[in-house]
Amino acid sequence: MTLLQVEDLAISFGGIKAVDGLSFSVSQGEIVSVIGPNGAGKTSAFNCISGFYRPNQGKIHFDGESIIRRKPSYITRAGMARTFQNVRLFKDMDVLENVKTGMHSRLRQNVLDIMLHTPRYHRSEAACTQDARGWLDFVGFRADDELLVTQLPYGEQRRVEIARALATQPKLLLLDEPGAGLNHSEKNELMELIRKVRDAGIGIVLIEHDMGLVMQVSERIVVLNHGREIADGTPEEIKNDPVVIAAYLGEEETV
Amino acid sequence: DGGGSDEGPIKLGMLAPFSGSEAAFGDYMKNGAQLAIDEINDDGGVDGRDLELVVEDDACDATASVAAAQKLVTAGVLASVGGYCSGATLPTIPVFSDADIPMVIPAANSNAIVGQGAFMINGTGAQQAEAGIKFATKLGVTKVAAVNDQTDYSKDLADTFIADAEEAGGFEVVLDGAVNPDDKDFSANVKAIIDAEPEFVYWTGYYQAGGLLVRQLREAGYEGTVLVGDGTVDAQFAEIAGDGFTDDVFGTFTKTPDMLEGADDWIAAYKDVSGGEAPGPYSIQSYDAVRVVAEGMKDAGSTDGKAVNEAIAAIDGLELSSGPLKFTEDRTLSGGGFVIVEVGPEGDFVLHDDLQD
Amino acid sequence: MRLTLDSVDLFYHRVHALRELSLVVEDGEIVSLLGNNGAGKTSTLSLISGLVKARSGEVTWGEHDLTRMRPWDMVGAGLIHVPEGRRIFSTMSVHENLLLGGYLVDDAQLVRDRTEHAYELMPRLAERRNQQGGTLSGGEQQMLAVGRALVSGPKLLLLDEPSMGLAPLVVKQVMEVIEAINAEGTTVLLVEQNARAALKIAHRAYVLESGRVTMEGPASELAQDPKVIEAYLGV
Amino acid sequence: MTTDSTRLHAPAPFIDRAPQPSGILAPNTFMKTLGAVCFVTALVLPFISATPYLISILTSAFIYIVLAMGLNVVVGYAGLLDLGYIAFMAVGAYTSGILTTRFGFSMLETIPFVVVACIIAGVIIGGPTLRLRTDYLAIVTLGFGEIVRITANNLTVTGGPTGIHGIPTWSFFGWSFADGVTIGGLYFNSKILFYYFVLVVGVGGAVVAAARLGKGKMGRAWKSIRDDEDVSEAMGINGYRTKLMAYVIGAIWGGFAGTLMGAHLTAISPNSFLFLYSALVLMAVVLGGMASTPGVIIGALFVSLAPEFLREFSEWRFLLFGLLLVVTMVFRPKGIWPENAVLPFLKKRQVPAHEPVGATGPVAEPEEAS
Amino acid sequence: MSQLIWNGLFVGSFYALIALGYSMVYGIIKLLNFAHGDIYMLGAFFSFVVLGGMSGLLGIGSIPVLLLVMLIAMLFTGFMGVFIERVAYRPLRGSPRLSVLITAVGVSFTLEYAVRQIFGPNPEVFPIRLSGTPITILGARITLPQVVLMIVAALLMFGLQRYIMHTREGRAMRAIALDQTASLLMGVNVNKVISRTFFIGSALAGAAGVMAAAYYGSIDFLMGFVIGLKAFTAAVIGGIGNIYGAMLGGLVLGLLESFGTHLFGGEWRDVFAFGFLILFLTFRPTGILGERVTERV
Ligand SMILES: Nc1ncnc2c1ncn2[C@@H]1O[C@H](COP(=O)(O)OP(=O)(O)OP(=O)(O)O)[C@@H](O)[C@H]1O
Ligand SMILES: Nc1ncnc2c1ncn2[C@@H]1O[C@H](COP(=O)(O)OP(=O)(O)OP(=O)(O)O)[C@@H](O)[C@H]1O
Ligand SMILES: CC(C)C[C@H](N)C(=O)O
Ligand SMILES: [Mg+2]
Ligand SMILES: [Mg+2]
Repeated sequence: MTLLQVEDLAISFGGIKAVDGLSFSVSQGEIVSVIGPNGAGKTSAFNCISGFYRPNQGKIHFDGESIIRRKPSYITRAGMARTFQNVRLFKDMDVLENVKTGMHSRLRQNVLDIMLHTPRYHRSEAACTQDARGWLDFVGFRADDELLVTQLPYGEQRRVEIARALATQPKLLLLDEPGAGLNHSEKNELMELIRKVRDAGIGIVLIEHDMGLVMQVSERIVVLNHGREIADGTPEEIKNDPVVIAAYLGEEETV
Repeated sequence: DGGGSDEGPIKLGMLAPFSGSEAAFGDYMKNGAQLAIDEINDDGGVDGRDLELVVEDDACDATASVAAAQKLVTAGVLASVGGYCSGATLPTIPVFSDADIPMVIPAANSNAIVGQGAFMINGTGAQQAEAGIKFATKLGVTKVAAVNDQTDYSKDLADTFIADAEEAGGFEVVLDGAVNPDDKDFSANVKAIIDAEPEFVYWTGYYQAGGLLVRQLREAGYEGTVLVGDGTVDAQFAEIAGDGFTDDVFGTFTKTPDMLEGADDWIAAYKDVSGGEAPGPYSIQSYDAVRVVAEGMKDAGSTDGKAVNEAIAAIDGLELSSGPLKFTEDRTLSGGGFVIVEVGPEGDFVLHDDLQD
Repeated sequence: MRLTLDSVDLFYHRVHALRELSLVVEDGEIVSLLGNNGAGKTSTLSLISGLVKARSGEVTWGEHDLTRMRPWDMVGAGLIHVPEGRRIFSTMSVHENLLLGGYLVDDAQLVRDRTEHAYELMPRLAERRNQQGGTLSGGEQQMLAVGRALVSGPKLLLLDEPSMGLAPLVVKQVMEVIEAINAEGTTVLLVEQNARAALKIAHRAYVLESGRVTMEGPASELAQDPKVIEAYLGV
Repeated sequence: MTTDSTRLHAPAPFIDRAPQPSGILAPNTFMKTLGAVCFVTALVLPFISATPYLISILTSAFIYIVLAMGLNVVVGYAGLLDLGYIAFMAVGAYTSGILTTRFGFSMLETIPFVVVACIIAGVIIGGPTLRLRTDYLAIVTLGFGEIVRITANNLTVTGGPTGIHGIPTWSFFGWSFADGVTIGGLYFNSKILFYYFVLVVGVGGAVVAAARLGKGKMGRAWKSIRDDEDVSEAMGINGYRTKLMAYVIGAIWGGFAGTLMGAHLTAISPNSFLFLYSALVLMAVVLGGMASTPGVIIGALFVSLAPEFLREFSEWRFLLFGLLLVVTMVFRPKGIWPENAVLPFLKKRQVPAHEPVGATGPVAEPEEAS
Repeated sequence: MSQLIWNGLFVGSFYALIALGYSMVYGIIKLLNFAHGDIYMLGAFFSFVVLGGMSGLLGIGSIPVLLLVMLIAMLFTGFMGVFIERVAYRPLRGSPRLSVLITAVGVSFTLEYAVRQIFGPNPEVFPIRLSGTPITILGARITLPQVVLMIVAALLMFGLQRYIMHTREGRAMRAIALDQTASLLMGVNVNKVISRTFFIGSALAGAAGVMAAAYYGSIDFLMGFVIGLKAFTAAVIGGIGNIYGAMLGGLVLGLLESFGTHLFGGEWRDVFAFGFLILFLTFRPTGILGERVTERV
């Protein structure tokens, strides 16, 4: 069934139309990639969908509910999680706490529980730690989870960011260039990870410039240019679409 | 634990501001008190025991003053001769009274202190306001502006002045103004004053702002009389206001030796103690406070707090700068002793009118 | 001028990030640095440009002792580091960002020419000339970071993952730009995850693992090495 | 929210982790023990030396700890720069001061009013302004602090510039501290009783509660906002509500400290709530170490006791205080005891060096969200 | 009415002058330099000492002497600013911002009480007084010194704005404000540029101190505290870090105070001014000219 339905989305900054009439949809258990040249409006579209930008026009339905003009925190609670193009972790927290933050809205503890350390508090903290570790293991994080995130190399930071997004227990996951800064074998692991999440019944939208990854993992690909959709289809169709090749892929770079 | 011993010197405690915005007054008070102590000790002390001054900084701040008062109690003082800022002095009253330590307050004079068991040898706001009203009535002015600096002492004085003026009649209070004492530019206040068209302005704040205010008033064309309260009666006032800006400026003040015969000797003695600095506001009152306490202890024949308190309350006729001492029921001065002073040729305030007629 | 790192050790508190690392970049070369996450590639570049200090070992560039030289003097001498994560001046315009690249260039005309040159190489930047750097898209920012470095007129260019976030077409363009400036005489030390692209233009390459050099050689040879293929290139 | 779609559920961890260290030298146990030792020392102190001076400055210092712990929630945890924090103390002090001296309430009875007044004050100032960022927030809070002080200075209920005096000490159901008490032949006067009261209820309660707030769900939410507000939103955290929460909790702590201060000093006046004091409390937090409980306690003790200990130097003391402050900050830029400080002699977890294996684990069986 | 406006503008230009330096320093290292007001105080006291030493020169006319003294005082406070940055702030680079702020409070205490130890707590009377005969323009009494002071403030503002926005060094300053490491990589000598900024900002404060001393005639060790707070407020209303904003903020604050006193009386003045500010900032959260920083995610 359809999880995300975007219709005629548009946003502009000053004179620039960053997104200009974009429509697409994502179903449960589906991996949809969004590709396009730099500045095509991919991240801006993500920002509109996840509530960080206020679109000028368009409809966004998530899981049957219109989420346009909702705050990001609401949208996250409704079941949409995202990562950021430039890794943005909480720098003063250790790895474990970063992931736990993702579980915020699912934890049942109120201020009194916390101040009085009620059994409910202990229970929920223990479960929270357990789950956070589960996510870290799941994404392939193998360093010490009590390190501050700033002490991690870039690739590990990316993993933590994904774990943190997963910890919000999303129905739909938006990944903004998760493969950037990873080498070939790391990308393979990433691919495996994405598939596993998908297999759990989660919808995934993926922005990515690495065509190897995109072509192998996506069920469907949406291609943007100048904020508009120029193609939508299976990897096979996209690979051979002359418009896409001209605007984005370049002649011999098809993998 | 607390409590003085019967041996060794008799310790007198003094709280005064040495830091913060009122820091200037601490030294004036300390030196005044020290002078009295030196004189008394030279005369053989009190019942053969020397007096010793213990000074603590209260920074004009309630928290600091309570701590400082407790420190004095711990140090075993047998009387307190300090208290400059009413706000900082008020919370120290229970501290001293719990320890049965008599308090003679040389400066702080807000009405809130009245009736709490401490002796006040500075005239109270009510007494000073009365002098101001008398003077204004005498000049025959009809429109008066009262301006305060929003501190407890100043506002208290201005409010009393305004309230009492209503009954005393004679003139109308056309403005109840307030300035921010930390400012340097009072043009907005000056404009408000001039707009109200008074013939007489009563400034109840301190000299630092007072000097600037009076100058700016004059520069803006105000030509009427200015009367200032005792917080502004200080030689520095004329300096800050500048030459030619202090004509027709008067002050309400308790009589001090420098206005009386023989002032020079006292000032010289003071300078010996202070290392050359001239006495300032409340030097003489602090000097007197020590003398009052010493007198009380002599009369009581002991240093026991209760006895000394009673003895001080019973003092009659000890010659202070403000005149012969006699306390009221409330332990305030029976004769406020306020007179009108004016800026003399040297820039310091000299007697103008003792309001005796 | 030849850049040499001789047996350097770098620590972040207790993390031993570089271990007796030695490498050489000859004048006029493009040398590529490959390695996993955390291998120490960024650390190597930061060490060269003086952002972090080695505990032991020597870093020299021609007659310059880089361990003792201050960062601005290095820039003055033509050593430019394009850092990981772009580090665009976010509220300054694209144009001002480029001008800052020419901070130490006293000849205003030269700065103007080089800026124009950067615009020619990356026309997208010209379109965005007055936009705040921080609002550019990821790829646009990457171009700006490279463009900014070019304005300073580098003799030795340290590039940390310049292709990150770039569209395939643009990656190609950037690699061409690198080759072009190399042809004009700039030495390049290139850290890349896109090993395929990097090995294509590099003369020589080093592979770093856990802070150590584990392989080195001409780029074309490494590109044939089965281990490199498996880890960094894919089949 | 519709519920017919799958939510992801957490997989179980499958990697063995190095065990947390145990024993007295384990960081957590050690800190708790240290705290308990300090507390007990403070408890028995009056049996060793009970000069009025010592009792008085320690009581003030403890009240400062309560204040600083409250501000720490706002500044340390949530990262909101508050330059008018002392206003909340004023609200508390005046509320209980007015109710006790004019309406004959006992201190205990004023507490609910103080809490309500502080919540209202927190919401009034926080409500419209919390979307401002750092320095704009700073100026607004500074302004708020001044507004409260000036208003107190100008109203008659608050006693104008003279303020309120004669505030009674604490009493419980007819029995007052002022009566003193004799236990086992030892007489405890009202000041000593008040010292214990502040120590146990004030410091004990306020420190433990505030420290715990820093650790659970709220603490993480605050710290995430401090680090990166946008991303924090993306974690489902409502930034505005969370910040307001910090404000209100800070306000309550401040108000409680104000009530204690009123009873301790017996008199309050607007002069006790100058901007300078907001700066001093902030100093306590930053100097000690933002978001670090032991740090904030040390900072509060430093700020309240240093001027007292420097009394010996009389007129030089503020000069020395200033210099000491600069020197301390220069040598301990993150505070005397920073948030993530690790004492060198404590046991550390032995983490085996890892090779990035990189295989991803199995995801939990998908469950239907309920 | 016109008198009210004039008074407000004049007081405001003093605030503005100090706010300029405040804003510059903030602009580069994001430090609310609480000691900035004390630098102003130092300027006043330093010129007081110099004038005491040069009393013989007073014969040559007070305006030229004053200008000379002002220049010397600007050099002095400029170097003081550099010195303070060097010993107290530089070691804290890269530490939490609030740490530096608290250090600044420490510096402020130190300066205030050092001056108190040297000169005593009483105000000193400044040997030169600027007082001109007022002329009335549009119903407002205006004096020549007032006009001169305002022109000086305006010129400084335009000069600074040009310097910061349109020169290489100015650009470097703004770059440092955004990212010190990246600035280093551009070849900016971060230390030097920061020192220079402190020099300029402190020299400005020193100049303001001398002007205030000569205009009002009395100086004291705490004179910088309140004006420092006012300048901070002005800088923020204007949009902190923005030079025109600082100027505008100063003027607006001056006007607010002038009208506040007129409408509600001196005791409610600051309540009015701050109340207005709070209201204003809730509608324009980045001040009058502060740019809206759109942080991308
Ligand atoms: N806040 C903003 N203000 C001004 N312009 C913006 C803003 N956000 C995005 N833009 C512009 O909108 C366009 C689309 O940007 P966006 O980040 O969506 O691109 P993208 O497709 O994600 O590109 P990339 O692959 O390089 O990340 C860009 O040209 C960018 O400069
Ligand atoms: N500031 C720091 N504090 C502590 N450890 C650090 C710090 N920066 C890097 N490290 C550690 O140093 C090692 C090398 O990191 P470096 O960033 O150089 O790796 P890299 O090869 O650039 O990786 P990536 O491809 O992910 O960018 C890593 O183990 C990392 O955890
Ligand atoms: C004039 C002064 C003696 C008044 C004193 N500051 C007080 O508060 O009472
Ligand atoms: Mg993008
Ligand atoms: Mg790296």
